[in-house]
Amino acid sequence: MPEISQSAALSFREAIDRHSLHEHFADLPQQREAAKLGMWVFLATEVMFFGGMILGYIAYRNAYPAAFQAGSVHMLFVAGTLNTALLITASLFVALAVHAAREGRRKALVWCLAISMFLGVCFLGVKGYEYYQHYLDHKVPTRTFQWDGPDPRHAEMFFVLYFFLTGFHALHMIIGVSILAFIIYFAQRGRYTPEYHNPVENAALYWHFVDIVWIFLYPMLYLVGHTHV
Amino acid sequence: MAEKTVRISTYIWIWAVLMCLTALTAGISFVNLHRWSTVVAFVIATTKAGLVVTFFMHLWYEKEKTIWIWAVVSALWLTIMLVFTMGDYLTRGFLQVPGK
Amino acid sequence: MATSPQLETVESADYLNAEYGVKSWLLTTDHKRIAILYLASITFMFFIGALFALVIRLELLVPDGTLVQADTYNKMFTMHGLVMIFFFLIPSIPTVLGNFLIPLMIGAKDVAFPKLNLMSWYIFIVGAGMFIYTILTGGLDTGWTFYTPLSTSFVSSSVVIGALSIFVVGFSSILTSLNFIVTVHKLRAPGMTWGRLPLFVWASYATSVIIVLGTPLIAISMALVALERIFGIGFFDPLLGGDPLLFQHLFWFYSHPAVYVMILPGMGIISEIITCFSRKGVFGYWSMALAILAIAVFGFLVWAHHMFVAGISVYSALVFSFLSYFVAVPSAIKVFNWTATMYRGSLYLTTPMLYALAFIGLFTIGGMTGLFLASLGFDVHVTDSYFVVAHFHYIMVGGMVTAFLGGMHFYWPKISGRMYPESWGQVAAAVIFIGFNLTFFPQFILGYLGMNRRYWHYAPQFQVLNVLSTAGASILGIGYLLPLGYFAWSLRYGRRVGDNPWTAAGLEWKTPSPPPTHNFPETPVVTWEAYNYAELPKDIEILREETFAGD
Amino acid sequence: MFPLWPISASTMARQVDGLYIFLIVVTGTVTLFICAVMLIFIFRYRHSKHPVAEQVTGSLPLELTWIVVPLGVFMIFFIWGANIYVAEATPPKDSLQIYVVAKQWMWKTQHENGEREINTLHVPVDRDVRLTMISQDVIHSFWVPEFRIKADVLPGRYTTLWFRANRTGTFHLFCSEFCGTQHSGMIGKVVVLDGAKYQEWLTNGGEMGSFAATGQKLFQELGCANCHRFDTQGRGPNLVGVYGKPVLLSRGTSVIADDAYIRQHILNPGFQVVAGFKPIMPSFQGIVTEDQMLSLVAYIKSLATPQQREPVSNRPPVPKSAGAPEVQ
Repeated sequence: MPEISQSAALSFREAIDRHSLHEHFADLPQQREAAKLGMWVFLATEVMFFGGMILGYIAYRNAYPAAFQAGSVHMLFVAGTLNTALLITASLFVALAVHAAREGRRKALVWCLAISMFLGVCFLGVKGYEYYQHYLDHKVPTRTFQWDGPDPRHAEMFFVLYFFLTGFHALHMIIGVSILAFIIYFAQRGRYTPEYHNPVENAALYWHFVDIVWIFLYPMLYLVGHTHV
Repeated sequence: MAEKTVRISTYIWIWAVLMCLTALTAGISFVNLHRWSTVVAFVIATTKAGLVVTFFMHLWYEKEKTIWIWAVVSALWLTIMLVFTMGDYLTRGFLQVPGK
Repeated sequence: MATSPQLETVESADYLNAEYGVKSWLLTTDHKRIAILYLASITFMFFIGALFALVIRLELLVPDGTLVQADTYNKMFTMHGLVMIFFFLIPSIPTVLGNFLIPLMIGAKDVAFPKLNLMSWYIFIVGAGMFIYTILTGGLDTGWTFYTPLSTSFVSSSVVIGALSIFVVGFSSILTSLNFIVTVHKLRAPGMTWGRLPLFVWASYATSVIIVLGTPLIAISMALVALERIFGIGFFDPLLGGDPLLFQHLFWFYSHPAVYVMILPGMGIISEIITCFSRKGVFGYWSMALAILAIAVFGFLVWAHHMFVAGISVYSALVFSFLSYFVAVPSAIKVFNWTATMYRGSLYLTTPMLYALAFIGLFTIGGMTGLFLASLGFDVHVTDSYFVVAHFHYIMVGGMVTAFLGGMHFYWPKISGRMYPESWGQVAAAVIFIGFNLTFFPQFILGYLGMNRRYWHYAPQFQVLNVLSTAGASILGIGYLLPLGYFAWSLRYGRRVGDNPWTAAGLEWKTPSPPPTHNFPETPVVTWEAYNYAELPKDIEILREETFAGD
Repeated sequence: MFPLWPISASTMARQVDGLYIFLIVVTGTVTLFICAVMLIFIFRYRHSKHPVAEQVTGSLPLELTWIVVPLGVFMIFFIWGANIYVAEATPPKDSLQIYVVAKQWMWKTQHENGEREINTLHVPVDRDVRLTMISQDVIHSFWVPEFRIKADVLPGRYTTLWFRANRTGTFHLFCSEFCGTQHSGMIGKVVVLDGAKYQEWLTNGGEMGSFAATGQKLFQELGCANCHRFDTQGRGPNLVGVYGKPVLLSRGTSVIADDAYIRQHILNPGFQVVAGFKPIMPSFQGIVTEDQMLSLVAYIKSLATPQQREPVSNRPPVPKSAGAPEVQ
């Protein structure tokens, strides 16, 4: 950081403090650390939240492997793979956005966030298309569920888990996209500085977490049916 | 600046590796590895998740021990839940008595 | 308003009169005011739960079920359990005393995220509102455990809203805990190292860890129950391909650690009280602190001991029984260390101390019977009997509620700035102790004899013990009304107190009573160890004054 | 006066009582000790008598003592309890087999000779009795306090309970898992008879033919016999000698053909198809009640030890490489 005069530094600090520092924190680094830790603790909660559903998946797949493989055959493999790529790329741009925020490059920040948000919306679009195809295919586990292979009950269980897991994931995506929209709005107005950009960092952590969930969902749901006999 | 700056090229490299691993796991799913299929898919997914956590989420550059602890704890607790519950499911019927 | 002129000189506004009006309370972000909001809410919920308990005990006065219908009775015990556990016990000490005390104890101006703190309260209110709606629209009759497939496919009551209210209130706990964790990590005053934290802070921290890691599982299981009911999908119903034991695993993965959510903060409070009224440092600070963490960790490894007869594998049962004993060891350490803390102390038998002593006794009985239940062969016989009911009431009511009341008495001068009437306090403590034991001790015998829990009517030979239990419950009920009365009375007529009426150690006593909005006039710097009673005056300030005892 | 100790009427009851007494004595002693110590401290160190506290704030040897000693005692609790539990989980070989079906809010019991009872169970004294239980709706739990045994009765899955009554009389049978409105009304009685009276009771009621015979009749009525023939020509596997043996599945794995497998297969034939057969069997979900299911299981079980019929290979010709698991 270049040397700046004492008085300039002070007024700069005050300006930031007025906007960004809550009065019960001693200084900005303390506030930033607190916000970051809070986010990680929240993500631990989220891990357990998805963990409960993943436990359900493991327990039932262990009990009914054939039905799960047969169910997975009906997944749209291309769409799932495309979505994985979309999310990973979105994660990259969010990481680049944090990078830009740390360096105080407002334009790069806004653009990177906008690209990730766009990729996130694309993801949701593809997901919606998949849901629609499953609906047409009578694979939504309600009364209209149809299954002509053996063991329909447990094949339906696969679809129940599919819709639970991807549904909750999509919900997180929707929240993530909305958060990014807010961040973009504030970033454009120059709210974030190299000293204060906790919301960008935390939104990025959340976004990466949602990405990680998908990284596990993808092989669990899309890839188990290819070698089905 | 408080955070250590990561070079942009690092992010791009990680992204490239993640994309390759995605292609790998998708490709390998067409090969019948029998019971190893699940293991391979799980290892690849964990590697990918690990890369995202360490680089995109900056855990690698994190000096704060607390955050490390929380990252490890969440994985550990998930493991506890899965291992102990599946421990029940997988040992059912060992005695050859229904329901024991 | 002011009755004691000598304290009128303190002019600076405290948190209670910093602002006035309903809005200043409903939009406050002051952790102390939020604690008061919680206090009002959970007290309200407590008395709703107590009302259900009253109906249960009256119904069981006679064997053949004459007071209410079976259906009503089932709803009563279900809602008694749900209200007491999710809307009173789990939030009680963390949200009231925890919210009030943690920032004070560590020398912070507030919790880390004050707005989030207020939001947690609103979420709690939404959850509680949903649950009250459930009560008003006919209630629930699934048992508080929501066991599937009964809850998903058979009962006709409003399970969806009820389950979702638990889901919602779970998020309130999570956010509060997240706040505490970050607060303890990041907002400790200079010099307040981990080794100097009061044990209550350790306990609240461990509790928060449990809540953060466990509550998502109750949330997801409740969400799945609700979705299963709405859409008729068979996630847990075996007729539709599901497995009801999976629900039990998910449910108990949270609900067993939740027991430690209920008891750990109580243990923290007891450590504060015992040291103060023994005028001594706590015996074995580090083993006490580590025992708290050990309970939190091991608490997660024992959940299936609720399922020994439920159809889990024998090997799994052996492992869970074995691990259950490991959670008992740190609990034993705590009991022994509290007792040892009194050794060569200088004991004052004030109301909080009476509650603390009662806590040790009752918690010991509750813990010991827990050892019975962890023993597989024994558990098979008494599981789902009144033995279990008695056991967990000894822990939750005898332990947690006693600790909560002890803590409320101990910190009442700090919270309100006024003293409660000591002699009334002692009478109430005695009434509660007697009433409690009379209510729940006979239930141990009933359980082993073969009386089932959740039975609307029962075999006539159990009647005598049930009558004793109901008699005890009436005494207990009166005992709980007394503090409500005299606390309210003392708000207006209690005598004003200084900063540190108990001459207790700890930062929370180094600020005015009631504390100002930002707790400390200036950030304190801690240079002393926890419980430094050696450096404090030997006797207790308030007890030097003649007027206190007779008040 | 009112009772303080339940009657003990099974071999298991004595063991549980022994453990209970041990637990009471050990924990009672410790509890009383703690209370006594507290009272002594209150008396000796109260402020008026002991105005200045001495700061005794720790003793590692002491603390280690109360970590290690309790743990040792706990391990005794654990091992003792585990012993009883394992004994409860392993029914002796030649137990008398009884089937129990629970439903809201009644118990149906069926004996091998075909006798059926509702909310009552007659058993002989001094004989091992094994219950195979299933629920038709929600989770119930079979509890006879005088026997000190209990097991949940699950829908969709068989659970097992065994006991050996050693005292004649009538004992309460409770449903112990909350099962809905009339949970407390789901009670019955277990009547323990001595050998002669039990025989008498059996012969009085056993006119409807044995339980397995009921199953056999059902086997014909449902058309099972059309495919599951007693030779190798059927479209389904021959069921003679199958029970309790490993069955090779089309997936290459094998399972033991026990009660649970048979039930699962009748309800959900596509789940685990036997190697060499097409998944053509229709599901009997909603057609066969749990009672009937148990009789079918009993029938197939009775085929395990063919008396006069020639034992035929139950497996159709499978490729040699598949390597059918051998009976051990």
